[in-house]
Amino acid sequence: MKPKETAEHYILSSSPHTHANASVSRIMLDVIIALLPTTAAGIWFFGMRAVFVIATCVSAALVTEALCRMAMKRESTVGDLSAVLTGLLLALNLPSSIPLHLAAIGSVFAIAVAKQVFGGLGMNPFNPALAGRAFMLISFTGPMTTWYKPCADAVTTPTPLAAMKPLFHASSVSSPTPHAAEALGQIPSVWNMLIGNMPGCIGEVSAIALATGGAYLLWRKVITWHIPAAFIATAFVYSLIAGGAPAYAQILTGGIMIGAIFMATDYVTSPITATGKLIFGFGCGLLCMLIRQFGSYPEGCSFAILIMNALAPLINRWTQPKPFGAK
Amino acid sequence: MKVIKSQFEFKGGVHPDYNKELARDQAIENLPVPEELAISMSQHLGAPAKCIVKAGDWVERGQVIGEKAGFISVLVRASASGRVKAVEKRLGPAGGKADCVILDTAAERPADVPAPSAGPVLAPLDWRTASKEDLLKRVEEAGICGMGGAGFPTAVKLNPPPAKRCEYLILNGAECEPYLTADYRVMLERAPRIRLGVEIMRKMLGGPAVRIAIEANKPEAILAMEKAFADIEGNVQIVVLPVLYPQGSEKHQIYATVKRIVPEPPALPIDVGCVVENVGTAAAIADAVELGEPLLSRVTTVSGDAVANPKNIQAPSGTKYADLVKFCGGEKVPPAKVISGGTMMGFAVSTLEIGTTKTTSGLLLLSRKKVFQYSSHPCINCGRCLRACPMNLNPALISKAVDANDIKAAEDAHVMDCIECGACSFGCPAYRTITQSCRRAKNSIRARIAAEKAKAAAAQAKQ
Amino acid sequence: MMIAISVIAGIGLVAAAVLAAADRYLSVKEDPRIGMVTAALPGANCGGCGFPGCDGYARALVAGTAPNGACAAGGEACAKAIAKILGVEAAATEKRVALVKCCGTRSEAIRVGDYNGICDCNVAASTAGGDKGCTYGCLGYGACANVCPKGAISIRDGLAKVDKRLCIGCGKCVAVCPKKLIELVPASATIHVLCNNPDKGPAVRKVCGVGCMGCHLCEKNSGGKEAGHFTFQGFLAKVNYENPPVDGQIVAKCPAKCMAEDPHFESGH
Amino acid sequence: MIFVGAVLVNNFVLSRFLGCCPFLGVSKKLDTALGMSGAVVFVMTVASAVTWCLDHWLLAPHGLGYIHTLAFILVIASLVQFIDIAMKRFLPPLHAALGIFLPLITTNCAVLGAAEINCKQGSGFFESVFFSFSAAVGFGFALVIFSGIREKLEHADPPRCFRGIALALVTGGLLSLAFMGFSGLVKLPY
Repeated sequence: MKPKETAEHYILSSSPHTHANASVSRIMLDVIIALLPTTAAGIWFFGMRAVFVIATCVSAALVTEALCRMAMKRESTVGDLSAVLTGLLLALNLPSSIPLHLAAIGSVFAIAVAKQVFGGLGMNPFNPALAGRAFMLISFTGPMTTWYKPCADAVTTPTPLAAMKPLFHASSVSSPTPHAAEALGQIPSVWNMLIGNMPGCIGEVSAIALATGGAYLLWRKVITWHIPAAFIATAFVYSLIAGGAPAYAQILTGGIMIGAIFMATDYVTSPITATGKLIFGFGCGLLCMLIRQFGSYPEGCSFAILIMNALAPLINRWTQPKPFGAK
Repeated sequence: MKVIKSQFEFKGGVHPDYNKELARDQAIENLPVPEELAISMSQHLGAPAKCIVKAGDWVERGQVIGEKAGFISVLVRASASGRVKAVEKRLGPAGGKADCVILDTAAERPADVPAPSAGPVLAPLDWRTASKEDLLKRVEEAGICGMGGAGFPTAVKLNPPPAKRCEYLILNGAECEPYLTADYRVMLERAPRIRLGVEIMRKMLGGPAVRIAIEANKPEAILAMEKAFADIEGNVQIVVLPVLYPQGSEKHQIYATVKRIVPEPPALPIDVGCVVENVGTAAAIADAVELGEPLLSRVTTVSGDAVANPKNIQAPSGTKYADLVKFCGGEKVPPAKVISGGTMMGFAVSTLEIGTTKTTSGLLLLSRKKVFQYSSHPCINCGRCLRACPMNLNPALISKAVDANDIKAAEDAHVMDCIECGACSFGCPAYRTITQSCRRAKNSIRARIAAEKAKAAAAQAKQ
Repeated sequence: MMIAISVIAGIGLVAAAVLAAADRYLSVKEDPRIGMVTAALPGANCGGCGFPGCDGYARALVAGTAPNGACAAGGEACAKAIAKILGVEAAATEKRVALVKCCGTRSEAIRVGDYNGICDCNVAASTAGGDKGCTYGCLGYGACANVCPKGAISIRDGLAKVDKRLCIGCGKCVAVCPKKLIELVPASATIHVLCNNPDKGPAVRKVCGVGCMGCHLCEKNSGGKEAGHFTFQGFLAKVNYENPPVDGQIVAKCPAKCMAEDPHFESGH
Repeated sequence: MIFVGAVLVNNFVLSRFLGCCPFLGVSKKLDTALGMSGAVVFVMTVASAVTWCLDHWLLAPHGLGYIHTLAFILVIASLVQFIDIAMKRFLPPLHAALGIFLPLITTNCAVLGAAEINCKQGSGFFESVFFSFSAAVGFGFALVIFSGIREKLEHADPPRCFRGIALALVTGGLLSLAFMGFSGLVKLPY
């Protein structure tokens, strides 16, 4: 008794009926492309260990993502590349000496606890890769702070940051005490800091590679300048005022570059408004330097960003744009 | 008369694919009156006209078949002679139902009805000697409403309250919607009519300065208007706007031309001394006054990659979409989506049996490969919608609030300021239905306000 | 030891005396119903209602700014007690339940478009009138189910169905439906016309296999016009719920198959 | 220094895990969280002043230190009730803003915790009051941040088993993880 339907239906949807053809996976792909120089630099300086760490993190992230979605009986989101990106970012924030099973645990924590528990991409209040890293730093402090010298296997060394920390409290840099002079001697040359020939996490050493990636993201309009600029500028001005190691060394060592360009700009966990982004970047820079100067950890970048992640909803709320024409 | 470049770019906006080349160079063609017309009583913004004919009646071309039903309303005339087949409620493109007169134009003229004399429907007026009231009355009885898309009754707009003075008459020739070229063709082919319309409107508004706003991607239209307005007196300028969607939005055009900002609703452009009229409306006013020809037909662009020969067609109101498509040589490929209007703000329709109205600026037939699918993926907070929003809202927040059924949060985020231009959804990488969410929030807020009003009125009646 | 006990007791006494005095001399008179409602609430101060504690919720209830029934801990009994205090259910009338007047399931009623957008009837209806061929019929996007405070409505096979036992007749679904096809009917009525399309028979048939054609057979079979069990709007039969039909025979005899005996869907609660 | 230490480093909720009940209970909306924070700051400051006096003038001189927990509970509970009544009478607007949160604080362990810590440290009157005030501000700070996140999570779509309080606990854990970064920022005896 059913009436006959016409074979072809038109699609009914609300306007607009045209699209810029942007997509989430394309954005993620862009960030991964932007990370390629950094990854390459990391592999160049830390060798096959870096390759293993990256491979472990990425594959663990992918498997966890797939399993979580299956357990939740939801559509698989492996294709949107966000899990690959989380795995990659986590790997780049680990020392090359990290035991692989710890890297995998960090990756699983990042995806399962910091992301999928909240419902997946777009819902997580904290940057998954950073949450994974902070979790590892607190749980496995030893392996997380063992650094290998670049281009040399299994020679442990302190990072420039650890060396620079006491400088904050040295009386004067121009006429250094013997202790401070020794610390100053451990700061790599500017050239080595730029290309990344210094101890540190796989992805945080090469400032040139990171800046190249940042330029690509800006060109592709994936990120805006607000967060990286505010972050780096705040950290720079802070170290100028606080003294200690040269300000450029504070910027070029440790996680500030990768943090400002790749971690703090994570869409989901940073404010959406331009003003909010500036405040966010400022907060990140300030907290990062405070922890570097006074905290018990040598590096504060991850924690600074995580804390600002927590504040992002409030910043968003208090920086709502004013409508065109509103008083 | 000067041609100047707009110095004031509004914040936000997007650059969709314009696809205007499909129909840009097609001269306006007249469509022979089709055999059946479906003339809606709701062709404009405001209360639908009250239908005053019934099935079986014979109506003449130009005869009033729908009376004005309120202050914000417009009368409807028959766009051709014929016999009324039926008066029934039909769906319009926007989804609402309205009375529709189904006219059989092929019916034979009854023996007892003499053919009308071959004169104009209304007596021509000399606009130079006619009073302002006469001119307003003419605009009203010619059934003219804004032809840009919203369809606001023109007679109401041209008659601002005495306390408010009109300083600028802005002629909207931006046509920022993709695909559409109707206004462009009118500017090229009917520039003298537009000029006449402008002069009439100027008289009605007490001689304001005139700004003609055209987007920079229509150099020929700018030339044509420059030529037509070459010897006009007074403060008249052509303002060349940067190519940016939604440049045709009233508020943004006012900002781009005279740098005035219309406050939040319920403020209107007249509150900042501006009146914005579409170029097509200006031509229609010239026809109504000088020729005595009411608004019975309009230029509609039929375009899209599924149409055999895209065209700009002068078609009587009530022409069914199917007849327009037939006139363009039919479908090239089966369309996946049919849109009444442009791709940014038009309405998708489910059938070609709908009749055109005074506001149908375009009919687009898109093949599957031009159509994208919305999804319900979560927002990743990328902020593209925020940067694209010309009203400087936070569409991401509104859309998330509506998803969570939190209309109050959407209202706090100023959703009522949304102009539904679609810029937010256009760039959303998660393909979210942001514009639709805004619409949903606006509709529920309006419904709530109406319910509260009704409640208050009932309470008052009780007392 | 004795000192300790006496000190604690002393502190307790002093505190009690101060509080008693404060209560006596400083307390403010307020709506006595607040106290009654607070007493009716479980006092768990769980915050589940969205208010800071039971007292806050009670105040909001008395002020009329909060909906009754938001207390999950107290449940229905609590809601009833509060309603009694607030005098909401003063007028005792026959229980009315919502009825969705459409039976055009996906297999019976045609679709005219592929809707792609927000899953909500009001939004779908404003997109070219919705994707259902019958412009009077249930779109099945669940606007009613979403507003139902008791979860009594579910969408089955593209149609909204009401669980008669859960429905409290609040009428929220009636207000929200864009097609205005939900009606509150007496819970005791058993025979219903499940169609909302007043168009002529052939027009209805074009879009739906189970639409009312206005053939008046139901009226004839239930004792004719004089019996007054049905009224007609256009070509649509409507049950006169002041005087509902009782004979189940007429349902089977409806040629359009748009009638049903007790169509309320029963969920397996 | 006390202030920074109590607000960031040894945050009552996030590193001492005191006052978790209102932290989870009243953090659904930012407005209520702000109200609660205000109330806690007020009560904790006043309560620490009263308990300090009690401890120093009544309990300690009589060698009754071992019953101070009991005494504090009693005093704090009655104090809060008294403030509630008095405020309703004399400061109705403030009561409208804070009053509804006051009963919730009656048995808040954070208030008692602050008094206990002061007692154990043997710090002076002003130091005690200021420490309590800072600790309360830290509590409010955490509460406000947390409510901001939870408002955002209202729009999230977590798996069924994690909805509501479970997700709030996970979020609280992650927030606490982030606050670990402050450790060592200020070297305090507390």
